[in-house]
Amino acid sequence: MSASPVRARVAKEVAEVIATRRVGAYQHLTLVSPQIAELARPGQFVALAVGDESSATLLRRSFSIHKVSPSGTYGGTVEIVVSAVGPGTRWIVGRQPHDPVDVVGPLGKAFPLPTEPVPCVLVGGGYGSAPLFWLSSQLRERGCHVEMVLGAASEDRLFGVVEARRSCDGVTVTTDDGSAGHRGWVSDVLPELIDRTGAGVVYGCGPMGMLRSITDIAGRHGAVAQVAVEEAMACGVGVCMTCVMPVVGTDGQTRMVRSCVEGPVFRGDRVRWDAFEGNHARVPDDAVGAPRAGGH
Amino acid sequence: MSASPVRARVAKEVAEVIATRRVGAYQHLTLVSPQIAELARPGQFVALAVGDESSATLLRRSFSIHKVSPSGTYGGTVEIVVSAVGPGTRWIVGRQPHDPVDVVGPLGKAFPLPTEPVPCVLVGGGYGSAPLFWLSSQLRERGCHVEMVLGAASEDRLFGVVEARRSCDGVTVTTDDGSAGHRGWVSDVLPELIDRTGAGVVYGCGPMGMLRSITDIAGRHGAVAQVAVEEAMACGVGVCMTCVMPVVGTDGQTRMVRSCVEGPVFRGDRVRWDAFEGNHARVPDDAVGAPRAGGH
Amino acid sequence: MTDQRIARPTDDRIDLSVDLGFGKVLPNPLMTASGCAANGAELHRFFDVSELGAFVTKSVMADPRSGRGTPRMAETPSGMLNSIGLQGPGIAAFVDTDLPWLASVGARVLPSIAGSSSTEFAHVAATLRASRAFEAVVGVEVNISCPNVANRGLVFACDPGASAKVIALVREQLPRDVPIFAKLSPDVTDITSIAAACVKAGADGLTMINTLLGMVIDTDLMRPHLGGITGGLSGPAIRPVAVRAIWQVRQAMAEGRIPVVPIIGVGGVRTGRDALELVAAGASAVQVGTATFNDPTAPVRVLHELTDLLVEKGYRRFSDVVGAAHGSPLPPRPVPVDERSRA
Amino acid sequence: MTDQRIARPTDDRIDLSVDLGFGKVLPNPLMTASGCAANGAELHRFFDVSELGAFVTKSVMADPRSGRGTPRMAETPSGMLNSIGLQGPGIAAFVDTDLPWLASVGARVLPSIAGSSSTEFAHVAATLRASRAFEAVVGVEVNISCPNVANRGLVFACDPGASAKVIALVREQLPRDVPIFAKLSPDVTDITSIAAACVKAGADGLTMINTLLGMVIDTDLMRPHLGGITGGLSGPAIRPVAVRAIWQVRQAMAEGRIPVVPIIGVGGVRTGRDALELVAAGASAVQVGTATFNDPTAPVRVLHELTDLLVEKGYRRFSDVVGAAHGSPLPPRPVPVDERSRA
Ligand SMILES: Cc1cc2nc3c(=O)[nH]c(=O)nc-3n(C[C@H](O)[C@H](O)[C@H](O)COP(=O)(O)OP(=O)(O)OC[C@H]3O[C@@H](n4cnc5c(N)ncnc54)[C@H](O)[C@@H]3O)c2cc1C
Ligand SMILES: Cc1cc2nc3c(=O)[nH]c(=O)nc-3n(C[C@H](O)[C@H](O)[C@H](O)COP(=O)(O)OP(=O)(O)OC[C@H]3O[C@@H](n4cnc5c(N)ncnc54)[C@H](O)[C@@H]3O)c2cc1C
Ligand SMILES: Cc1cc2nc3c(=O)[nH]c(=O)nc-3n(C[C@H](O)[C@H](O)[C@H](O)COP(=O)(O)O)c2cc1C
Ligand SMILES: Cc1cc2nc3c(=O)[nH]c(=O)nc-3n(C[C@H](O)[C@H](O)[C@H](O)COP(=O)(O)O)c2cc1C
Ligand code: FES
Ligand code: FES
Repeated sequence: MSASPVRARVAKEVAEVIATRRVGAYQHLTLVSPQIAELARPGQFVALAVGDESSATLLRRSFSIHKVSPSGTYGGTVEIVVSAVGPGTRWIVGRQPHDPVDVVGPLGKAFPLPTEPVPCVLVGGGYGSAPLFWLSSQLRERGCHVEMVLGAASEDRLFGVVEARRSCDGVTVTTDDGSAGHRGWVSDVLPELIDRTGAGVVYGCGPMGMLRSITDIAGRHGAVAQVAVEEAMACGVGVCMTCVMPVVGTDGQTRMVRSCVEGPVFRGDRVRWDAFEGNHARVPDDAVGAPRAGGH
Repeated sequence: MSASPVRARVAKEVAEVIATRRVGAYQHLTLVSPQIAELARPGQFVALAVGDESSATLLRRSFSIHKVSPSGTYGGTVEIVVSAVGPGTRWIVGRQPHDPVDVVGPLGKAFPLPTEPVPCVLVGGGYGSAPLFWLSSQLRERGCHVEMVLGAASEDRLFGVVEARRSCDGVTVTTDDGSAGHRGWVSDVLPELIDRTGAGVVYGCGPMGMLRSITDIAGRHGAVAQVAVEEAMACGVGVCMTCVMPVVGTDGQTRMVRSCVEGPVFRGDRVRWDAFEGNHARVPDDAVGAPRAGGH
Repeated sequence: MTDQRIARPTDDRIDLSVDLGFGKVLPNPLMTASGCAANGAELHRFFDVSELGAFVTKSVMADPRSGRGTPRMAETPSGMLNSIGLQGPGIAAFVDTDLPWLASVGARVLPSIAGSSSTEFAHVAATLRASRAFEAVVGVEVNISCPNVANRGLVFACDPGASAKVIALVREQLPRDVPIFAKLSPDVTDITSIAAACVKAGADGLTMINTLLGMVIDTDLMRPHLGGITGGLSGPAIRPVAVRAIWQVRQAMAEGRIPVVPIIGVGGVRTGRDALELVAAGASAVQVGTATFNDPTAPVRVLHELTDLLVEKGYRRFSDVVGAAHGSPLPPRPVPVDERSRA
Repeated sequence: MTDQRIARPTDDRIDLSVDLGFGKVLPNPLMTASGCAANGAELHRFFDVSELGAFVTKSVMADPRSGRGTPRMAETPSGMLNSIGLQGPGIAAFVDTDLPWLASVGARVLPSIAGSSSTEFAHVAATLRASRAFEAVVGVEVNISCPNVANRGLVFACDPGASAKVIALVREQLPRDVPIFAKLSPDVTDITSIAAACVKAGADGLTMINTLLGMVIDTDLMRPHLGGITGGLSGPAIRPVAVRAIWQVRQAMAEGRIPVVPIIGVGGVRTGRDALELVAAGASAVQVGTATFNDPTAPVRVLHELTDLLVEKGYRRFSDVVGAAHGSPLPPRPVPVDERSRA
């Protein structure tokens, strides 16, 4: 948490919803948010306030940026894909065109792009694919061969299959129930894909269990995993210390780092997956400042 | 608070807003609320919930019933007139046609109607006139001569001048700033009006200060005052004891009575106006169960 | 003594019955909260009050009381402040009118009693016992969160000694088979020590929590908003404090620091899910207070929501859920892992 | 010593300056709340942190600390629960990196220090004093709402003796002209006795309140939601408790039971009106905590809203408003009576 005075620029703006449409199990919203659209890069996220001043729901909700259009008819727009799972996301999917939404962003670190044109595999679980199409375009601009794997529990929870075909060199779909593509998990198809494409980097976004297995597989098949995590966040801007995860630093030491400012993208092999259990993460005993027996 | 098993029927229903329009400084809403429309009488009120389940605003807001139409095209409707003064009323005036609103009513005691056709004066301060037009019709049906006084700070805060002309035998308007009618207060014109019409009853609805002076004037001019009060209410249905006022009972004893179930209409001369100061009301020393020195 | 009011559970998907001790079995765990439901007639217009496990009445004292001046309430974020000052008809009128009415509609009653001295508590309890409708009483809640005149107005529940004295005196006045519940205040440094003192003095159960002491300033008038200056904070805002208090006391029972007695949970319950939080923390029954002001049907609605939720989770007996978050008993079947959960 | 950081008030409609004692004058009463603003750099992206009266840093202990496992937070009605566990870099890194950075942008700093023993507090204070950027420090907040390892983990602020010992030791380590503020917990039976103990031990002021102990149960998993089981409740939900605590302590000062020292108010402030409530109850300065998570500009926004509100009410000096709800000084001019108020 030591202060680093130079930080990426960030904006807070009241955005107007200009489009909202159902896509399978999700809602795809387009927000007029020129400053954020100007600054964002793939892998970053936005945090939306829920309700008005008299809302009992104080904390912002975070969403990966699906796409930005820095200059549209209405000014720059930011798009997000939302799965309604609780009161906050239900409120957000209920917004209508012209409704205002208070947005802060772009937040967090973007996916690092390779300096050389190496083959890449992008893996998205459920709405986790949302930021990957934009990433794919940037990778292909740099000459990378890009293949994508989209996985979900069922067909309605896949996002962007058509867009994937447009923006990638190859697309593989998996569903748990076989309602679309291969029946099974992304981890079933990933090893062959890395080997076939000779991928140097595997980018992943989705549930933690999936990111862990992507990391394992990438490591075993000679690729680097870059994963975008999802940890419960109270502020999204680095001031509350709720969103921490045990991550190994360049000095080899494990620290509880803030996934909102030092993530959400981490190198998979830096994350201490051994500390996770269900939705809890322990502080590993060897972490810097970990509680000692008899101490705190 | 002793239990009286027989009580008027009351309903809780999710009403649809079918019309909402600006009237001067107020918003006039029409709600489809068939059960309440069926049961209500003039002087009763409804209590509206504010926001959805995740609203921080837990308590209902109370509004006099302006009008009911027990069977319309949409089913029975209830109309209210709302002055936006704080978060709850701002939310209510922001409702659009087809929005749902959770309503409980009819609540409280109605204006008692005279058994003989005596002349009556109805006095409304600001939106306090809302329930009086309906009352006027019922009084005239019973053969009473009805005159109305409408008073407000300024013209935009008068409600129902046109409707008054239609539903009464005579109308007098006063405004503090002279922007409409007589410059001054309703109390300036009331004495003459009682004397001229020979009114037996003065009905009042408006701010407490006005109700007090109506009571004084009616008493001095030989009329009975029936006033509808406005006390902050947490429940509106008689269970919380927040809405109490010192009122003299038929046994001559003062008690802190619930204005939501034993009011909002009280005989003016029963209210212990001497106990009020600003928005506070003391418990008079002679009230039943009043704190004793050294006691509670 | 067979008591008609001790009804059997009616939902055939799950056994909702709650045993308060001494053969007092309630058909379900839902109750009104004292002071948030008056004495029954008002809510009976919205639902049949005998549907509830028990009806908790407004705390009653020896004599009629006017309560405090107004304003008596202020709305606060997700809650409210009240300073009613225990307005009520006095115990004589209560046993004459309110209790017989509740008995007549078939309600199981948990009268709440209060006093400004321990002898006043004892007098109220004795009058209650002598009442003709006493058979409707399934237990007595002793509201010790009120000021003790003998001790500079310090609330009884803030002092273990004063609390124990009240409980012991009330216990003496009531038949052995009528359980008494000490209602605790959260405004203490260590609620387990107050709980322990009450149980040791004869409380057969505990009700937690009463309101938190709070205050609102009217910034237009620049003075305290309430006539009584301070007031009690209630509503969803305080639910985390209620859950914590219940958890701590239940934990102390598990560790043998307090004898095991049933806990009635209260504080911020608005939905079935909220009620489940209190139950999982250790409450054997749940009261709905402030939420009733938002929705006069809240106590029965919460009952139905809680029932549906438990059935959905696969529970067959309500008693299996009590204290489940302490690790024992474990939930009967694994919870489906959705997209959001990790690993 | 003339300190560049002690800026003059800038709003020419009203004198907002706040005197913390010993010549430490702040240009305005708004501050961040410890642990809700990290150490400055993150919020400096949204506004200039030197605009605030003072910047309160995350409580720092002697050594680096990892804090607790996750989940560390739960949203609650109009509030949240946190169990961070005082994660931080340790005082050496703080004085090396964070404090100099705050000094470099011109912030007036109120570092918050913590310890698991009174000697740890003293060590942290001594290291702070020795730091090269110490001139940026306008006072030190002593977070005694943390567990005392020597006393079975009981929070220092729950015990007058333990609180006094920490304060006395910290006071010794710091120059006389640097005021120290004891940050109190509301989870006590009588906050005035803790306040009195702190002031008598050398506290030059008090910060009230820290979070309330609370808990949330995850009803999907049927276990405590937080990794740390219990957590601290904060946000608008607790504002009435903060107002009450400030009122009580200020009242005790008026009655001579506690020497008069400035109070820094904190708890549930989201708007300028909220801040005014705390000020009218007796706070000389106001911190904005959880509201910052909703709006990263909240501390300055609240400053502007409060300023406008006071100007609108006709005040010329902020200091006239402090404690105004106690009746003295009276508001400078009558408030317009609107339609809603009763004659
Ligand atoms: C960096 C990041 C990117 C995300 N991108 C997307 C996206 O593109 N599309 C999408 O649908 N969702 C995304 N999420 C998850 C989304 O933020 C949560 O589903 C949402 O916050 C849940 O709010 P709720 O009120 O509906 O649910 P509740 O469960 O009621 O929320 C309660 C509290 O827990 C927090 N919370 C609950 N679940 C999560 C979660 N999975 N992650 C973080 N906080 C959580 C909420 O913020 C809130 O504070 C992302 C989360 C993060 C951290
Ligand atoms: C029987 C009755 C009839 C009423 N009829 C009307 C009407 O026809 N039209 C109309 O515009 N208003 C009417 N009012 C007043 C209306 O209820 C309040 O203006 C409204 O509750 C204010 O809510 P708010 O959130 O906007 O304001 P806030 O001031 O923020 O409200 C805060 C709290 O105080 C209570 N409160 C504040 N002012 C009043 C008040 N004057 N009376 C009662 N409670 C108050 C609110 O219910 C809420 O709990 C009536 C009130 C009562 C009791
Ligand atoms: C208006 C009001 C009056 C209350 N009166 C009493 C009372 O007489 N006796 C009592 O033990 N508790 C009383 N309480 C406290 C409630 O019974 C309950 O303990 C508290 O409000 C917390 O629950 P809730 O959040 O569900 O309201 C009262 C609460 C309110 C809001
Ligand atoms: C996430 C979080 C972390 C906190 N960390 C600290 C801390 O390190 N030291 C401290 O004294 N208070 C800490 N607090 C308490 C706040 O400073 C403040 O006293 C409390 O949250 C009430 O204010 P609020 O309602 O404005 O948040 C923390 C609060 C939160 C929400
Ligand atoms: S969410 Fe607050 S520090 Fe990351
Ligand atoms: S408003 Fe609750 S009793 Fe009248």
